[in-house]
Amino acid sequence: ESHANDVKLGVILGFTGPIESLTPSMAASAEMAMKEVSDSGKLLDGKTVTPVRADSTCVDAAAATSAAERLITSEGVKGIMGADCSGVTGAILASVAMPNGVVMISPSATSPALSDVEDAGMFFRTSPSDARQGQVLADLLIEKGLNSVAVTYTNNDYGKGLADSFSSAYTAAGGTVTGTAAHEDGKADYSAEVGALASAGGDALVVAGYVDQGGPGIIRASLDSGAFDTFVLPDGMIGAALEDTFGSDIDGSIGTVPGTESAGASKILEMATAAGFNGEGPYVGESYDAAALMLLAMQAAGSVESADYAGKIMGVANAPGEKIYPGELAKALEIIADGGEVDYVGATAVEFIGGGESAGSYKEILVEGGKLTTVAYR
Amino acid sequence: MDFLNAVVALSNYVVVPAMAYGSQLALGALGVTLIYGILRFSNFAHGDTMAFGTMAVVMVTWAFQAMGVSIAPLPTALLALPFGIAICAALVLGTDRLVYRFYRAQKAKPVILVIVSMGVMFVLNGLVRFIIGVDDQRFGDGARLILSARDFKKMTGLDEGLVIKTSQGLTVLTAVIVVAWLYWFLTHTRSGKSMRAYSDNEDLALLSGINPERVVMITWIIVAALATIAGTLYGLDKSFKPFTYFQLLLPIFAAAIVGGLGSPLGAIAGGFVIAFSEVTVTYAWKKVLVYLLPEGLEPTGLVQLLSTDYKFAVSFVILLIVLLFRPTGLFAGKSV
Amino acid sequence: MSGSNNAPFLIGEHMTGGYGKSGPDILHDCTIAVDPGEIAVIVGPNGAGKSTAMKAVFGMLDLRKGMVRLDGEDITRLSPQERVAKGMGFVPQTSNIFTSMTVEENLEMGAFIRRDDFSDTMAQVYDLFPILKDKRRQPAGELSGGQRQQVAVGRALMTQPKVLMLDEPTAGVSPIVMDELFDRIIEVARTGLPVLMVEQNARQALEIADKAYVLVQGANAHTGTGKDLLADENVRKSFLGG
Amino acid sequence: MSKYRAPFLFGLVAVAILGTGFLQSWNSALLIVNMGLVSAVMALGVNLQWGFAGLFNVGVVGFLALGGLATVLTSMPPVAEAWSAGGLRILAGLALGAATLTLAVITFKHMQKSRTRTAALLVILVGGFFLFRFVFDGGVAAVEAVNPAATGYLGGLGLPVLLAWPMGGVLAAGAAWLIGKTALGLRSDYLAIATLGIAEIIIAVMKNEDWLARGVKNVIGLPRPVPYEVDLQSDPAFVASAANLGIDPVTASTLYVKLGYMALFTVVLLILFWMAQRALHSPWGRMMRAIRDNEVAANAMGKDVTARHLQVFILGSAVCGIAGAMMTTLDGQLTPGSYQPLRYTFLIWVMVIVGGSGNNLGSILGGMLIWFLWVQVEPMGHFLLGLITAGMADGSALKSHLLDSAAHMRLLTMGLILLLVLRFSPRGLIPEE
Amino acid sequence: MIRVENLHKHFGGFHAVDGASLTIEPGSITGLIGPNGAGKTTLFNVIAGVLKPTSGRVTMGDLDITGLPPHALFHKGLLRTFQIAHEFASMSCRENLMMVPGGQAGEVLWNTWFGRKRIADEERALRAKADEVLEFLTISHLAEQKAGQISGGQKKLLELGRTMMVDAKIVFLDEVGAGVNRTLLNTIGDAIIRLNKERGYTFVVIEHDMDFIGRLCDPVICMAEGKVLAQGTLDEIKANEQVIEAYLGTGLKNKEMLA
Ligand SMILES: Nc1ncnc2c1ncn2[C@@H]1O[C@H](COP(=O)(O)OP(=O)(O)OP(=O)(O)O)[C@@H](O)[C@H]1O
Ligand SMILES: Nc1ncnc2c1ncn2[C@@H]1O[C@H](COP(=O)(O)OP(=O)(O)OP(=O)(O)O)[C@@H](O)[C@H]1O
Ligand SMILES: CC(C)C[C@H](N)C(=O)O
Ligand SMILES: [Mg+2]
Ligand SMILES: [Mg+2]
Repeated sequence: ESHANDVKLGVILGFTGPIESLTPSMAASAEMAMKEVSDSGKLLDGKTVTPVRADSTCVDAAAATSAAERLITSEGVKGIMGADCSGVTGAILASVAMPNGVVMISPSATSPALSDVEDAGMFFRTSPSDARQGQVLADLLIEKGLNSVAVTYTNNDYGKGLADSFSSAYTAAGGTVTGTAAHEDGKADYSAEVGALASAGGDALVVAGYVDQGGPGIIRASLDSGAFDTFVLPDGMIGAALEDTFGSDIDGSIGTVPGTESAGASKILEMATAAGFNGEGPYVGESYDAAALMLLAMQAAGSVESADYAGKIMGVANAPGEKIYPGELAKALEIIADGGEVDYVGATAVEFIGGGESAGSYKEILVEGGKLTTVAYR
Repeated sequence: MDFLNAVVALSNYVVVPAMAYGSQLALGALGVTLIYGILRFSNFAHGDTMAFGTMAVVMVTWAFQAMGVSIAPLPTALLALPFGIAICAALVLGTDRLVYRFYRAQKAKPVILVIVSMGVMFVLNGLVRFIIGVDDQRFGDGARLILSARDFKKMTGLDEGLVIKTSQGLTVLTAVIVVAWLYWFLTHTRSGKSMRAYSDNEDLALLSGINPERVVMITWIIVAALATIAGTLYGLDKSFKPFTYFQLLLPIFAAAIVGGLGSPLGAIAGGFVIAFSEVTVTYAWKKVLVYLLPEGLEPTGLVQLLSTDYKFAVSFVILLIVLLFRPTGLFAGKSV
Repeated sequence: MSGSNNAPFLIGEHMTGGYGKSGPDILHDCTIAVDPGEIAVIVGPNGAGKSTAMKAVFGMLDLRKGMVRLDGEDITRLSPQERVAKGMGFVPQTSNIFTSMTVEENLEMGAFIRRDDFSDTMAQVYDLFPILKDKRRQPAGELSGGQRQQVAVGRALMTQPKVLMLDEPTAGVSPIVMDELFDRIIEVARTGLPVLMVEQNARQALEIADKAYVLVQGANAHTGTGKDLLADENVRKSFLGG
Repeated sequence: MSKYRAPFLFGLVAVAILGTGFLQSWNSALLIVNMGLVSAVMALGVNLQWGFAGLFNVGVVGFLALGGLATVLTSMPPVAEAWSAGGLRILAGLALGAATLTLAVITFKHMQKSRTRTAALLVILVGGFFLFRFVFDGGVAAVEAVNPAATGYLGGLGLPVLLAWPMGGVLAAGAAWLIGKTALGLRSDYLAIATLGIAEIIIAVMKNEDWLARGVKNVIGLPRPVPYEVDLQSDPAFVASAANLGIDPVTASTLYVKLGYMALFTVVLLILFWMAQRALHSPWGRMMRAIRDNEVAANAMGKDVTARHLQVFILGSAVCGIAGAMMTTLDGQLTPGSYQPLRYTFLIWVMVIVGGSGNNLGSILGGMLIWFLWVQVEPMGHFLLGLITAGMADGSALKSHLLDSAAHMRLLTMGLILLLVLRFSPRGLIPEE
Repeated sequence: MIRVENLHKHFGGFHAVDGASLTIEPGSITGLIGPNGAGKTTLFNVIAGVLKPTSGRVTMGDLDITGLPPHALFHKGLLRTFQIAHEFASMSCRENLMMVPGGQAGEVLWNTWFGRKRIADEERALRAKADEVLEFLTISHLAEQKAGQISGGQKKLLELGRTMMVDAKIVFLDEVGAGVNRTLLNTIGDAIIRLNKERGYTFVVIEHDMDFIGRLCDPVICMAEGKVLAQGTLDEIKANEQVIEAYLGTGLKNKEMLA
């Protein structure tokens, strides 16, 4: 039948709910990879790839699993690019993906707990565990001579996990965490948190939150009351929205975001701009990579079935082989078809370690003249 | 000097923000309380009505800004406010026509209306996001600060700064004016009294020659105005984001209830109770104590009664305690 | 009868109807009327349909048959509030006050459609029911049963209606107040205002009635002057308590 | 109301679910049924409180969360290290806290109202608070330091997970008793906001007390009452019988597991329904309705309104607790961050009201139907938008804007459906007789 | 039977009951009259436990019942009706009656699941009893009607009917007559007398209809401004100047206008 030549991939992200403003670009990015492969006509016997979106809501495990269930069992998707938030990702993995033996590559679920979750070899993520980011961030601060900071984190597994790993790495490196306060996303007012943090004091404020959520609220309130004027911004906080909102008010703030020097990063930006969406948002590159990896693995396995290609993902992601950047998927497909090997670098310099997660290189970001500028890589 | 510093620090981190937040809640609670008082149901769509009204204001503001109209140092949004109110009023009146009127005629129980308002909430929710999207929108312009930390320090020579934002000043001022007006309107004007009469006993209001549809219409228009004003001021102070307006619903209801449902004065009192309890109970006293205590005795910890994780919980505990002693709120509200 | 020019001032004619869209008929071809200067009293057993008939005349019930005319004009289709505007005043039997509003506000609401100065009417009401004056700043819901009843009647008087309809105005009021009330009703009626009322205090009521109806099961059972019915042994025994 | 109405409506839901089975997949259909059954249990609980007794409980999510907590506390293996690190200290701390409160209450009751009493209370409470924090905080720090990425909590009792269901009920009932004792004197909307607040407090505790159930770090991989699909797939006997039926082993295993859950849930639902039904159509139910109609009069007629309210509040909450435990078992994980009032409290209320409050069948119908819609409005929204935009020129700004916003059609569609249903049967689909 | 000693009930600064003392003899039918707002209903409410007294004591026999909640008093045999009818609006009239008797086995949850037989028997008896009462009140045809949808007078009858569902010791009737047809009221009066004679119920009756009071009550207590103004037989009371001035009045002034 006509569908025989079509592969469906699920795109499960929180299109509604607390990260609804991040997800459109992430989805667009993943779909861009799929389109690239379809257009190339080189996947297996010229198969086309169709994305099927579903809403993870980011927080509602039940709705997310239902959506995933529908995608797998009724739409017949061959793999899932998603989910986004660690909580729903774990849920979908345990109750849908694993039982049905479908591969899931999350672009953004970064909770350390997912590192050693039982996954029957079906779960991967193109983002590094926050255990790593905490370390990187701590080192960076000590290097910069910021020896005491206050920490606020978004009260979920991501924020808490990151804050924990950062705090222990930072204290171990000789820094002092003056105070820690969680903030709930989407709340109406953060005066209480800022008041407590201001009282704690410190050279800077670490904001382990989301750029489209409570994070800016905290920064705004800190600036307004004069509590802090330097901020430390992990991945969730890096986004164009930050420039729009604060401009040079937060000059001198520093941050980290998964990323590499590689040409990949700028490449995806270009492609995104051409396609008309924001390529700078968090996890946009990771989303592209997640989709691309799945498709390349299919090519390598010569099959679109998860059971067959799951084992190939590590292979295409890591060396040896020819380095593949965004926009070069056609080339990669060809190499694989010809029996060659590829080392997918992609937008985020994917390198899988241990349980199928990204090793993690980070860009060091500095806010200068109201712009987020990359000053180094680590 | 140290004492003054302590006072300033406390004002800056507790009093000023709590005043502003309290007024924001109060303005929202006024709308909720009015609907409860007159139309006798808890309107879950109020948060999204606020979002809708604010959205209208944002768009008109943009138009003004594009045309170069401004009233600096005040934010242009104030100029756009009347238009936003008109658009919002049109929306709520339309909703009433299409949705609520039917249940009024049926004399449906309040809980049905509550659920219906949830339906309206979902629809508005979608509508707002369809039109303006889900992202943060900034639309404030004009002078941002009435008093900046630097100026304050220069003026007083203190180490601690005190910041007062234009939006905060505006909010507090507006809240006071609006509640005074509303109180006067309800207790002293014919329309106001007819609204209270209608809310008390619909049939008898009819027998007194009160036109119920008119009462309902006036109520909705006032509610639209309140919602738009509250939403706009909140948006000016923080930012406009549809999701947050939904989240605002909970503290707004808490404020309305602590104050006593149906009572405008209560709404104000409730707003401040909630805001102050959120901010004070979890406040870390370290900074203040460092100023107050002699050297050597300064605390090492944060001196915090409870961590901010529990700020919302704390405000609810206070709410509970208030209700236990005054079962219908501070200002003796009604219960349906 | 209909259309003739000596037709009564207010008449509910051949009224048939019940509650809701599909409820059973409560009224069966029931007619009640009242003329200027007249007091018309409706009596009958509990559940006979007296209140229903009043409500029907006031438009709070959809009639399935029959019509209501005021001063020759067909008002069957008017809403209650339009009837108020036409000068009809009504005190229902139950929930007849605004409990959360003060006594004075209750009275003001009675004068809602009036645009003139109503302070002297209010003074008259306070004269009639002195207790209300003491309690005028108190929410009416905190009053005693009889006091509430006085507020209810006071509210209707404030309207200065062209026709006054009272559903058991004296239920629960003390003898002294009841006498005052009846006095007042007589006075009012003698100024030319038609008064239509339901009473269970039937003997006193019939004594002052110019016209009286006995309703039984939603239909007119007896009609006559108050004196006639009082004299009717049968009526007395079955409906007036002997 | 015709007596065919209920069967007809249930038929309609059945058709919708069968339709899902045929058009989408049986797995989807069964998943909907399973969560629908759990939702029905929740709705039954709320109906018990609201429909029977007029108690406006908007703290449903708190009781569901407690049920979820019970699942962890019952079924997860205990973390021995954590216990030895500070388990006893935490327990001691909690005991101290409880003792402080008890002492305070006793003092309050047994001393005359006076300055001394106030002073004594203050001393007890403040002193107790600091003592409690000292003992407790130390224990917590020790426990949470134990391998925080994987455990960092005390773990559970390691009992079979099915026991967690009644445990969830008990835990919720206990909380309900405490809450009821303090808050049940409140009227309607005041009770509502009180319960709402208490639910927030319960969730806040679950989110922030990591020693209890890992807080926002979630507990995943909860034991299951049914076999794991992967095990079934590698069980030759199962694969063989699947082959006999002509189904591939993966599908067979997923269906098998879901059917297992369905059977368990159905049994629970039927038992609870039977109990609720019997209770409703009995003098007890009559008494409750009387109380709902007019508390003052019921009280004067010898009914102890407070006690009955407490009773039904506890029962309804327990049912919600059971449902919460069932749901967590089905999810296989506890994620405190996901307990949002919109999703759990208000959606359940929608179920009860749309189904027809005061009617148990209505609650079940509402639970199944609204859950079905909640899941299916998403594709419906896409479909609707597809229709709307079909006529527009490709690439038009409006069209792409609309298509981008497709996800928001979900809430919008849900709202529209809700409004339509309530428009055509304003007292719910199966109104109270 | 009931002794009220120096009872006060204040609302803010207003003394609704202001030091009332009275005794209700067992087996009597005591009438309680007084102008509107005299504090009669408030007194009832305090005795019946709906309101807490500001000060003072209420005893029933040897028992101090001050401040006991209404449901406890019900089980001690003290019943009351409400001046403003308090029906259970969404329940049928029959159910309104059947719910009254206390200690029904069917009110225990356990029995609703595992004691169906007992409940069924009990219900049959209750139903028969309720139908008997409805019959007596001439509202049998309303048995299935929702109590919210009956006429004002019928609601008053239902109020009274509830007190007839159990064996009470003492019944407080707050203006059962207001709004009730006089012919029917006579029948009710007869019933009260019969219950009093045959079953020994004690009654306290608030009523503004002097005929009714006269037919039933001895003694009669007149309250005014929260205090007991006078006590005695109706004739004594009627002759009391103060009572006439405060309560009874001297009849219609406008009689002449009737002509
Ligand atoms: N909740 C309240 N708050 C303030 N005043 C009250 C309240 N309840 C009653 N009162 C006042 O107490 C007085 C006594 O009222 P009560 O109802 O006892 O009178 P009553 O003797 O029963 O009169 P009636 O014959 O009219 O029924 C009244 O003046 C009334 O206004
Ligand atoms: N809201 C209602 N819905 C349905 N039926 C009603 C409603 N109100 C009254 N009825 C029925 O209509 C009939 C007439 O009631 P109505 O109130 O007119 O009686 P009434 O003559 O005023 O009696 P009473 O003297 O007791 O006030 C009664 O049988 C009653 O059951
Ligand atoms: C989309 C993201 C910011 C999600 C986040 N990293 C998480 O694990 O929850
Ligand atoms: Mg009547
Ligand atoms: Mg009274």
